[in-house]
Amino acid sequence: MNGLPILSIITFAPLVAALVVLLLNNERAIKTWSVVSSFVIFLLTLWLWFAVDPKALGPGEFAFLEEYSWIPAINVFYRMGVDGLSVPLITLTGLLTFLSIFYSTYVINHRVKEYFFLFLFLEVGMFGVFTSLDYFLFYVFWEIGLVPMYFLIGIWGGPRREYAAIKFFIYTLAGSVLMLLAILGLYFSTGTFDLTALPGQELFGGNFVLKSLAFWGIFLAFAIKVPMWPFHTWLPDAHVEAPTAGSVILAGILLKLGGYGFLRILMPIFPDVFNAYWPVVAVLAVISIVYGALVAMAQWDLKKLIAYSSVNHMGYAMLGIAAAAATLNSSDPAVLDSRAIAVNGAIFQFIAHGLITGALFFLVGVIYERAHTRDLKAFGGLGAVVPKYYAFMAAATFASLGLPGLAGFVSEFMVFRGAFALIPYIAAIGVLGIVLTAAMYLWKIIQMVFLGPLNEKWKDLPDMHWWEIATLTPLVILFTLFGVYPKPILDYVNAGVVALLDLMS
Amino acid sequence: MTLEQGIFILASLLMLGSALAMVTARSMFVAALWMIGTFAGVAVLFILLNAGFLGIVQILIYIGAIAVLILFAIMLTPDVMGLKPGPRYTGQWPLAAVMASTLAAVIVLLLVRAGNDWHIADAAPNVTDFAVQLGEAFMTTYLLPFEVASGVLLVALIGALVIVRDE
Amino acid sequence: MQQLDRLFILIGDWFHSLLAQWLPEPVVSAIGMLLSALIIMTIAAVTMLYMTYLERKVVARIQDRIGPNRVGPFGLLQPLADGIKMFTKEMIVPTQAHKVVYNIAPVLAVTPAMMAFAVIPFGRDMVASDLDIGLLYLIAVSSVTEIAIVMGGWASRNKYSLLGGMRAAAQMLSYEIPMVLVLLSLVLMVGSLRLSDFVDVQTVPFILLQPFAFIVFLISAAAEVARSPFDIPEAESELIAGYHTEYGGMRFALFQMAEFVAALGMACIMVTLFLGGWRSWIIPLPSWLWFVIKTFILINVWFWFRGTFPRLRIDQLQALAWKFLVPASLLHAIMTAVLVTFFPLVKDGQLVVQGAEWLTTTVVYFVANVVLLFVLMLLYRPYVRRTVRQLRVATPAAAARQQEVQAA
Amino acid sequence: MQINWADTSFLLAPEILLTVGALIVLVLDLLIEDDTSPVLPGFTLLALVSAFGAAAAHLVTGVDDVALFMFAADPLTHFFRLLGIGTALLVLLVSVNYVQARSKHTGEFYSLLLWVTLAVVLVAGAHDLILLYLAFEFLSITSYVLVGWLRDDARSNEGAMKYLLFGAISSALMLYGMSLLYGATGTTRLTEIAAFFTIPETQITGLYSIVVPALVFLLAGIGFKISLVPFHQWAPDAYEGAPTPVAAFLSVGSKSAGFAVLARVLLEAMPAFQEHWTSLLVVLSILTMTLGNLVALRQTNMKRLLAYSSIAQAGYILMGLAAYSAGATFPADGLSGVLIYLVAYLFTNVGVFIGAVIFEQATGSVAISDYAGLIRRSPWLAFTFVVFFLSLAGLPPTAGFVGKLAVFYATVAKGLYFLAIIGVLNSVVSVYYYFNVIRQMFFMPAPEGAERVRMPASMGLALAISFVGTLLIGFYPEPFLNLANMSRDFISALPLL
Amino acid sequence: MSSIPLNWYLIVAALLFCIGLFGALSRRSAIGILMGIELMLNAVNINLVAFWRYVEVDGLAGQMFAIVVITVAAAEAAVALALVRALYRSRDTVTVEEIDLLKW
Repeated sequence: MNGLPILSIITFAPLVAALVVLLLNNERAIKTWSVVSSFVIFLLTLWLWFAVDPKALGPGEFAFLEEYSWIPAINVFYRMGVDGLSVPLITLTGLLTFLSIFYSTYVINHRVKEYFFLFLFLEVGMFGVFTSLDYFLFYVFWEIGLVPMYFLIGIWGGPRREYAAIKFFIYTLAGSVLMLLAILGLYFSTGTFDLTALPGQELFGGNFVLKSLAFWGIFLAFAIKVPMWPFHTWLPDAHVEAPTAGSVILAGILLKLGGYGFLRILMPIFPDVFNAYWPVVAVLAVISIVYGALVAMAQWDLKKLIAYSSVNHMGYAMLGIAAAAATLNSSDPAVLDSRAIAVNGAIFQFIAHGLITGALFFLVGVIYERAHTRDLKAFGGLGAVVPKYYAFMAAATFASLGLPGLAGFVSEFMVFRGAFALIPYIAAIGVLGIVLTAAMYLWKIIQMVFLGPLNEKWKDLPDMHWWEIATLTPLVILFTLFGVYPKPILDYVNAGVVALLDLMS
Repeated sequence: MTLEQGIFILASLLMLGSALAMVTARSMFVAALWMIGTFAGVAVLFILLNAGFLGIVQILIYIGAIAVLILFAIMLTPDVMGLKPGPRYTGQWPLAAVMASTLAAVIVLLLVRAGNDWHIADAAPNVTDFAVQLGEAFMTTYLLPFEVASGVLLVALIGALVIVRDE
Repeated sequence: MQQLDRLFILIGDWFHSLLAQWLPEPVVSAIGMLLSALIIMTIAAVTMLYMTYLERKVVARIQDRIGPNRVGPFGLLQPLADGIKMFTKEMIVPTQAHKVVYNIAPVLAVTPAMMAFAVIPFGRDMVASDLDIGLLYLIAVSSVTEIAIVMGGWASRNKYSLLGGMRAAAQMLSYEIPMVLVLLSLVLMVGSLRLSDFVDVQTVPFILLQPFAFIVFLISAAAEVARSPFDIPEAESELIAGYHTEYGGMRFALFQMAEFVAALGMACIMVTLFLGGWRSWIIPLPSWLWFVIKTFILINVWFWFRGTFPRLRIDQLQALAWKFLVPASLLHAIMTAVLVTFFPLVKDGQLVVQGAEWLTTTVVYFVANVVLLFVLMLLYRPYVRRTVRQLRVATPAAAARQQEVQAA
Repeated sequence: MQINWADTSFLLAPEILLTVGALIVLVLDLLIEDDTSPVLPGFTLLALVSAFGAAAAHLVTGVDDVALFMFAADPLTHFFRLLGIGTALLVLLVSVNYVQARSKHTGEFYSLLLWVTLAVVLVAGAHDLILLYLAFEFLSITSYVLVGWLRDDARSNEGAMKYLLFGAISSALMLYGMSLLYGATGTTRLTEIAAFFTIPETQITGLYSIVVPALVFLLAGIGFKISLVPFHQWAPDAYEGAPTPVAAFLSVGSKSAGFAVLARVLLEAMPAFQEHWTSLLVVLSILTMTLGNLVALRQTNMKRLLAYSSIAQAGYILMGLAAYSAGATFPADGLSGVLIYLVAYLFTNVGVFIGAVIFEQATGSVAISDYAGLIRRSPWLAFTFVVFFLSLAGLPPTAGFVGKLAVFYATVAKGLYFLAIIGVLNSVVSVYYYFNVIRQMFFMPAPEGAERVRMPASMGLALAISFVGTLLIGFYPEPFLNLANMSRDFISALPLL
Repeated sequence: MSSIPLNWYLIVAALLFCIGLFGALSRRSAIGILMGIELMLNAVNINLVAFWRYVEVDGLAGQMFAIVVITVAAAEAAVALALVRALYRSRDTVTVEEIDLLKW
């Protein structure tokens, strides 16, 4: 609580930028300003990455803690802080938002002012969720993020955008209101919203039924957001209809909010309940993996395919978390190790998936801008026409299917490494998913789009523009880099995970 | 059976009979006349209850004002002569009948069950010079209701005027 | 003198003791009540009959005619002849009429008119039932008549009757309000609703203390009983005969009777409220006789109205009530409230004004009334002028004349 | 009985100011020929502001609680004074242009607005069944007149007629309940009624079977005022027919009055029957919000939509009362949740109605489809609409969220989990139709040649006030929570004056 | 004490109330509904006065309540009939089933 309130600055800088957007009237000025400001914000988050030393933080300790009384009447605090779990996600948010805005400046020419306002506003909600340490504040940011996304899908989305927008909104809200009840229950039993104080508290006087109710309420909110089967049905619609940058953010960050919630809230606050129900979570995660993969395989719409693959990918992360939850009572060092690896894998998966799927959605956007279709059957033989695009797409696809040397592999490997040790049978089924994804990507994307006979219609398709390359290059570099040398990230994350797991035992 | 009881029974029969006739009458005008009969019966009950003042007020306001007003309203509507009265009831009248009779049964049952549990006072109320007592009460304990009642009447007056006045 | 004053009471007591020899007390008092009711009603009916005679005579005098003079000496048996005619006429019921309502209406019209007499003190201690809320009772009872009239008008199934009935009811409703408001000022002075208390207090009759109230009440009362110039509900020239167009014979007679009895009752009320009731003035006659004299004076005032004033139009009539009488009587009530605060007549049920104090009190009240009248006249001057101007323009001849003036 | 007139007039200052104001406006209306003269609304504003000031002063000075002539000048009353007068202020600001354009009787309208405010205040403070009934009917009758104000508009007539018929029937039911309650206890004073039921149960066993139906009857009457299902049928018709500012007042002002009565009757007079009325309220609450929300989904008329929405809102607010528990700490007691919700609801719902008035004034339409492309035609109006709808749906960081939070919290604290879950799910359903309007405004193109929506200054001011209020409560609810905390105390034993 | 038990009054009032309720719920004409409501109010008044006479000993609450009810009934009737008149002028009907511009 000393020095600059750096987290508040990061969180609300996009808001300031957004308000400035409202004041500007020139479209060019708006675009320039948005790019510049989001880049500055990204730099800030990057600085945060280096400024925080997660290893120095003990269990339950946070860096850059800020704490102000907000609503004393109900003991609500404006409390922010970061640790090894949240900083990577914050930086990822900064990066993806910047890239999305950069990309959007070239493709969005309709209702520009509103678009950039909403995009920057959306960033506030995402930062807020990752930085807040008060459940009330967390919830406020959680909900704030919904509204700009609703408009982004609804105004700049595809043909069924209105349906997709409201579906996204209603699904997410339905989950979060139940979480609200659970939050209120927590507050009633403990008298605090403090996420740093709640872990380890005796909830509901030990009443397991009530604890379970609260657990499932919160679980639902996060499971919908992640999304886990069977709460995923909003996702294909939202992803498909959202504008490219929206899909990127949706897949890259918003899904992580749910995963982050599992780690930051469900695990520490409800260790015993989570432990009791871990099979349910694990089974759902596995179903998500397999189901996501299978359904993705059946898609002919490129974007939908990637959307379903997100279900599959997030399933891995959830599997890691479920595996960790399964063994919360254990004190066997080997188990503890595997557990840490599983959770590390899950978080690494968040980051990897954010980068990879972000890239994939950008790539879908690239082709859609040109061909105005995403129908796989309509393409073919494009490899020769658009070689640069082919290269990028191939890289992203391989990363996504978990090719060793790319980020996806690292995370999946770690998750399964952890999970096999902890919950072998369920994990075994999960591995099926990996096989399926490989098949689907190779067969579907690469073969149907780039190989095979050329569809004459596309023979004059222009290759990628420089701004598209500029958008994608950082992502490709990063997921390659992290695939080859994940240590800096893993060290960082691991510190946070160890602290988290220590907190529970 | 005492004289009092006799009067009570007669008045009640008059009242309830008129009420039934009112809700079943075809012509609205005739219904309004039956309503006046009911009002008169109620006035008799008031007088039986030592509330002579209210009995008179009942006649003055209900018969002299409200009933006349209703008669007027009927005469300003299409079926003024009562020659071609359409259907009396809406389609849902059987439902209304069932509801009302059920409610009646329930209330009567409960009243019978309550039986003598009412905290009945032993003495009859002190009723000497009632008008004066009421007047004083209106100026002291009941001052606020009295003032509010005047507000109600004023508002009703303004409202009725605004709504019906031809311009 | 004492004996004479209490004549009827003595008769009553004698009769009571006579019956008490054979019958138990409750029955005797019941018979006594019934009998006094019967007597009052009979007297009222007979008086009403002769009121018609008197009216015709008085109006005839005003119009420089003789009036009824064939049946009996000075035509004194004329009402009797009329009565016999009425009772023997064929009872016609219009085929379209709602029979039951049509038949009940006249009866219902007479009843309340008769009921009013129950609380009027005709002489010292001569009151059938001295209710503590007598005044309220009077107002309540008189308001029932409207319903009978509306019933008669409606049941006849004749549009003139219907209009007549509605007009009558509207008129009565409208004029009830200033009437009650004026009574309010009197009640403020007396502090009671008991009619005998009114008489007790009037050492000086209220007509002197509250002349303005008397005027308003006189006008309202005339309208209330549909006396000319307020007899539009049954105006022959407008509505044939209003709500009793379709009535004949006995039923018509009942309606007529209701009207005259109501007028008589109203006169009695005014005597009680404004003219000191049965109190003697100067000449020490028996109290009941004084009452009768005062009543007939008032009745003649009405006959005099009838003979001299033209009939009002219905909208003028309503305008008079709502735009002048109601505000005026309201102001009057407020004024009285103020006066009563400083010059009370009654305190805690006791008369507090004695002897010479009456002079000052009377003067103060009288002057206040006159002032109020002047204030009202001032206030209404623009309105009256505007109305008069409109009336002038309204007639075609006047409009034409105005055009000529403008052209010139 | 000795009355201290100085104290009395101080304690009743807001009421007296409103009454005097209403009378003066009536007289001024006679003197001023010009219907569009600013004197009348100006004076009305003055009366409201001074009454508001007086009420606020009471809150600050913290006058002693006393019951004056059956009127309780306690913190709860102060709260509803502020609420009622505040609503009237906002409604007045939007009424001026609206009424001048539609009716000749502007003076009477302002006067009636003051009367109806007075009625709300009286209802909230009434501490005796007699005054309660009278004030309640005062409010009703004034509302009937206001709804039917557009005398040449058949819809207005019709709305008022239906309102009146429903209202009269349900108030007769309520009255019957009151008479039974009076008969059972021999008194009409709320606290004395409560005291009566503290005598040993054996002496009054038979009366229990009378009082419970009486309770049901009472709920019918009060439920009508706050448009609880199944006493809600009047609301959509009355709202649609009424002049829109009046609909705003009905949905907030008279609804809060209804809640004040409900709180007083249930908590002050019938605490002994809490288990009975709690279960009744739970059922009513579930029915109300569910039906309100479901029917709202199908509406195409803005005013009807808002009517059903406010029916649903009443269901949420009722949850707070259902969750009432006397000894609980703030805000788990339920009543304070109701109060917070009502403040939030005041700004939000009046705000959204103000938006509708502005739109109607500019375009003459109340169809939702005509809101298409509002973002092009008036970005600020569209933006405020979004905030209001978010608040109605209960999303942070708006007033509605704080209100819902408080109410749901009490429900959870009381252990009514089922009710709480139904409540939150309903608020999700409500998002659908609220966002349907937003969809029209933002996603649909504006019709060809549509002009910008013009906003008269007074309406803009009202809109701004409710907008700021909605966000202020959302961001900084502390003072409002404290206000609610303070106001939930009411008198248990009143000294008679 | 009176020779009439309190319950007699209450039962008569209850019956009157329910008859009124039936009228109010079933009549087609708005005026008919109003008349039903008047009956209900009268029934309540019987209750109030009976309770005043039998239960409340030293006070006037019951009578006061009844007077208030009568006052309110009068005001309500005035407004109602004004509305009936306005409605008849604009729609040529006073039948609730035909008052259907607004969906019920």
